[in-house]
Amino acid sequence: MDEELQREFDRVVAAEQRIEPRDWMPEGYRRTLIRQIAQHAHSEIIGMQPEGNWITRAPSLRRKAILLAKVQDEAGHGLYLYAATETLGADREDLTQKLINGRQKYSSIFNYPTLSFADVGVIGWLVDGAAICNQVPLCRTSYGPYARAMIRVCKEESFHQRQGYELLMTMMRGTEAQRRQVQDAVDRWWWPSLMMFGPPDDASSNTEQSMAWRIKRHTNDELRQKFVDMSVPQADKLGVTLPDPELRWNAERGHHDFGTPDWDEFWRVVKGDGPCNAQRVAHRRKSHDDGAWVREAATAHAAKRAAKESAA
Amino acid sequence: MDEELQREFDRVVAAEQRIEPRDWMPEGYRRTLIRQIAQHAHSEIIGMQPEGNWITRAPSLRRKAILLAKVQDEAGHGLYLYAATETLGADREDLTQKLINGRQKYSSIFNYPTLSFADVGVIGWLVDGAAICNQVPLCRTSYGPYARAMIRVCKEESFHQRQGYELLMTMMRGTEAQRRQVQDAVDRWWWPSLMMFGPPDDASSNTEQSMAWRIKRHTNDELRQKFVDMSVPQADKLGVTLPDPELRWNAERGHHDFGTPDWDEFWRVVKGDGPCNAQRVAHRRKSHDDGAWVREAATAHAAKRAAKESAA
Amino acid sequence: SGDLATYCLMLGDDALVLSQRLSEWCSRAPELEEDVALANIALDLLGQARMLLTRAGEIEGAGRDEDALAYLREEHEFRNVQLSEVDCGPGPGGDFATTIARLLVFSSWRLALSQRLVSSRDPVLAAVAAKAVKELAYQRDHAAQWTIRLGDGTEYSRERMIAGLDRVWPFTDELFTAHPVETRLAAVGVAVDPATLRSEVDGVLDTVLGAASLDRPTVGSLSTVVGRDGAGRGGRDGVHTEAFGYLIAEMQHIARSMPGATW
Amino acid sequence: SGDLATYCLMLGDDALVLSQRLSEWCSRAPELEEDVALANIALDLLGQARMLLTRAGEIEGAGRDEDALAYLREEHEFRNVQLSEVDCGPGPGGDFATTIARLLVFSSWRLALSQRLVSSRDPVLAAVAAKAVKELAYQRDHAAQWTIRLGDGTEYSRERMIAGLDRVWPFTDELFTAHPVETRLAAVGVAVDPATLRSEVDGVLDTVLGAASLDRPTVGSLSTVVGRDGAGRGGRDGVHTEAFGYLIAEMQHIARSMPGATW
Repeated sequence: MDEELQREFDRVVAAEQRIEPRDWMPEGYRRTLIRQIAQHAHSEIIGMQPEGNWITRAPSLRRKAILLAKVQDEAGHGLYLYAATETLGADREDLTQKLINGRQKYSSIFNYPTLSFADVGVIGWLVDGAAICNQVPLCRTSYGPYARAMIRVCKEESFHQRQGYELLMTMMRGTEAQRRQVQDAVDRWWWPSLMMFGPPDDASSNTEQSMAWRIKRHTNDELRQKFVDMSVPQADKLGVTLPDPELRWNAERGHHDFGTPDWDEFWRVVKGDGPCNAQRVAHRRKSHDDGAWVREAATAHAAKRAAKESAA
Repeated sequence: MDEELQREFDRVVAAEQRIEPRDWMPEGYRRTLIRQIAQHAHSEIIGMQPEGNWITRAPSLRRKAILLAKVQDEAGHGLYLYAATETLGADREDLTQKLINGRQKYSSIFNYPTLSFADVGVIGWLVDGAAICNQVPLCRTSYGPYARAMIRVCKEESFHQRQGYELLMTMMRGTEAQRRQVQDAVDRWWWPSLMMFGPPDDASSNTEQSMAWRIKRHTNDELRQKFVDMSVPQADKLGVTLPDPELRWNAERGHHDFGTPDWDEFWRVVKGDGPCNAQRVAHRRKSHDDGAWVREAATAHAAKRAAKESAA
Repeated sequence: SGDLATYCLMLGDDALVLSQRLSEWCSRAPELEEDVALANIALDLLGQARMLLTRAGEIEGAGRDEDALAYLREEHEFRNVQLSEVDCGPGPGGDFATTIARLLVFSSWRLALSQRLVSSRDPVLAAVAAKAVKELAYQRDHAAQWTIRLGDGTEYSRERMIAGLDRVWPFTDELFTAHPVETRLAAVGVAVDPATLRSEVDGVLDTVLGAASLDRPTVGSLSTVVGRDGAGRGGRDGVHTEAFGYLIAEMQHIARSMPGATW
Repeated sequence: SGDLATYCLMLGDDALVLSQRLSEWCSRAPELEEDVALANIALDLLGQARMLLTRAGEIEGAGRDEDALAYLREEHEFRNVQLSEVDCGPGPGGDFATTIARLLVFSSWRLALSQRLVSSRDPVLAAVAAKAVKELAYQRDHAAQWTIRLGDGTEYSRERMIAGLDRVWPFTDELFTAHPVETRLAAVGVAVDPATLRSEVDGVLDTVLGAASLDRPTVGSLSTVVGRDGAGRGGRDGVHTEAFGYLIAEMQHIARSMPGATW
């Protein structure tokens, strides 16, 4: 029986069709997907903090509205990604506990601080840009609810990316102080953005199985190359310098050569010693804990109401 | 026996000599003094808030230092006034509870908000000025520890008053916006300052007994007149208008005539509905409650240390 | 037309300042759904503020746009009611229940006001109001539902809800006190005299409180700060609470630190 | 002399920013005696800051006085170590124990530094340091006494003290990392290479923690933000924590909103 189900599962996946919640799936697939989607959901939620940091200080009302809407979108993305994990039998409260206890990760990029309003633009341009590179292939991933969530997420992310780039364009046309802020933000975010694609392929585990399951569709290094090739002309147009002396066009390969990220730093930050890891998790934990009584009240009220209705 | 003690007490007081903590005193005298000194101590402590509100925003480092030192002095005044109540058998924690439960009052002037940095200057000039009018006579009050505390307090208060007036002078020589701030602050604080002397004599209770005990030495209206006469030329020199159309020199009386404060407002604020009553008491309560574990720890540690020393 | 510009500032500042307060919740709400909802409400209010401030600047004719008005006015030039500026959480001045209590009162009042402003003789005010009515109906409904959930939830949530209502109640009188500008503009059919909204708003609040089994708070309104004419002055005259200066400092800092910048 | 001005800014900003943080406690301390003590420490640090900023401005020779430097620099131009700027309470980032933990580390380090700076070849730095030594000895003693009381007080205070130390510990490495400016000035006898202070300061901290029966925290130091040259950058390079922008906004707001004013 199980073998037959497995064969059917393999066939659907290989045929680029979708697995749906009620379909049989291997336990490893389910577990891996839950972890992957949860990590993505956590990233959206933690990602609200570095950008949310600038909402109350946004220097124009238009930018304030754009930023507020963007951070709201991130909460929305988190919501439907958690909903996708629930179709796999996961529980949102359980996943939240894993996040605030440090047992599940989120994208390590959010462990860096946002130090000026230019960071809002650079996060849109580079961080959302890298996220899109990572996520576009997932719109064709084998698990239906995940694929559909990614379609919506990607659409909104590219909107955010354009807004971020447009902010930087505006700032570059502004004062000298603004241009300095943009360049400084690019200097700080460029390498962490490259790290968003994960360690080099030869140091990356699990890639093969995930590829077979169609829940990962390109290797880390392929995506990283794509991102660099995409970003270089955008940086030129913006008038900023990317902080990599080894960066140059390689006509032979038809790609840009570029330097090696500091993987020691990457691992330090992943393991918890980044500039903001403790702050991000503490913030999330405090919000969750502070809200406990509100959630309890809502549950209690719903129960009362249900009891009244069944009595009536 | 008691009659003899009473006679000796009366003699000392009438002779303008000092009652000291170990001397016999009537229970009413003790109770009244505790209430009066505690109210004064509470006023110093609550008074830290409206001015403390501007320390982190003081617009020059010199003014920040002056303001910080002044607010520190107020904490110091509070400390030695509470100490004076302790010589009468009161307990600081008990008095603090009475303050944060609203069972003891503080000077109602601190129930108004400080709305610009000019308020810091006007509080120095008018509020400290009124306080000094009230307090200078108390340097000769019949209870020794109180009189000695008042001597120190008055000395520091007149220093504060000069600093406040000097800030206003500087601001009046500054920009148009600064002059506007000073005038606006004067408009808001003038009438509440007049109310600091308490209700009109014909509506004031307890005055007679307090006068006899030499713990009050002039009537409310006498002090109020003195304050007005003192402030008018200072306002002229400053270049501000006092917000009282009835204010004018009366050559016959040798004093300024002035309008009647809005006593309805006075009573509303005393009774709790001033702009900041709830805020001031909540702030004090929160600080006291938040610090409870620290005070407990200090007590526990002192006990441990004492136990160790007696064991050694 | 000086009055009309001032009136637009009043209503615009109410929305701007409450939007700013609500956006402090961002990433701090009790659940993700509420993060989305509060951001949504903050966005709607910000949208109203932008239209009204832009309009105020146009009428004034001194070249001030929405940003000049939001970022370069001093504290005493803001005309919002104090209710909109009070710290109701997530800062130390409140919590989620206080935030809901403020939103309930504010949105009930502003909805009633906007419904009447739809027939203002000023076409821009009428148009802004027409758009706002839908948004405010959602806000009021959202606040009402939470008031009921918290009031009739756990014992603790009920306590918090009562404390939250007590905290904001002293600021309600100001909502219904007509400023001379409002009186003059109401007389010519442009503005609404807020005093005329009181019984309608009280009715709405009583209904919600009733559904939540809560009593109407008994705390009195605040005594106002008195100006040189001896009259009480509030937010509509530029007299604010001590907390407001900190809000403005945070909101304006980047804009003020980078003069000449374009965003 | 560019280096000397920068060095004065570094030490001046450390003092200015910690003074600002400590003054947030004003009227919020656990007891009145502590209100007096914290204000006193804040005042001493502010005094040090004023002398150092004034000196930095004089060396720079561009007409900036202490106020221009405190109120009109942007965030990234401040050169203080991040330890001085972190919210250790009374804000949500900490509590009294965290404040004491930070003060213990900061004053132990700055006292050791000042004791060495007394023999600086720059006479102004030497004079400022000589005055500061007495003040810092008091600060260190005050922090040490509270560390012992809280560490060896109640079970709860012990927990808080441990959490407070854990919170500030990641920021300690920066204190002992020489910036190129410090290295160059140390080579000519003007500044102190902070790396050479480590064992002395560690010894002091171990003694205090020992007396409080507390272990030295095991949390690692923070990874720094990397600049365009690939080197880690911290407060000494103008790279701060997210909390710092809010501190600066509050501190500078009035000064920035009233250009041309004199105080």
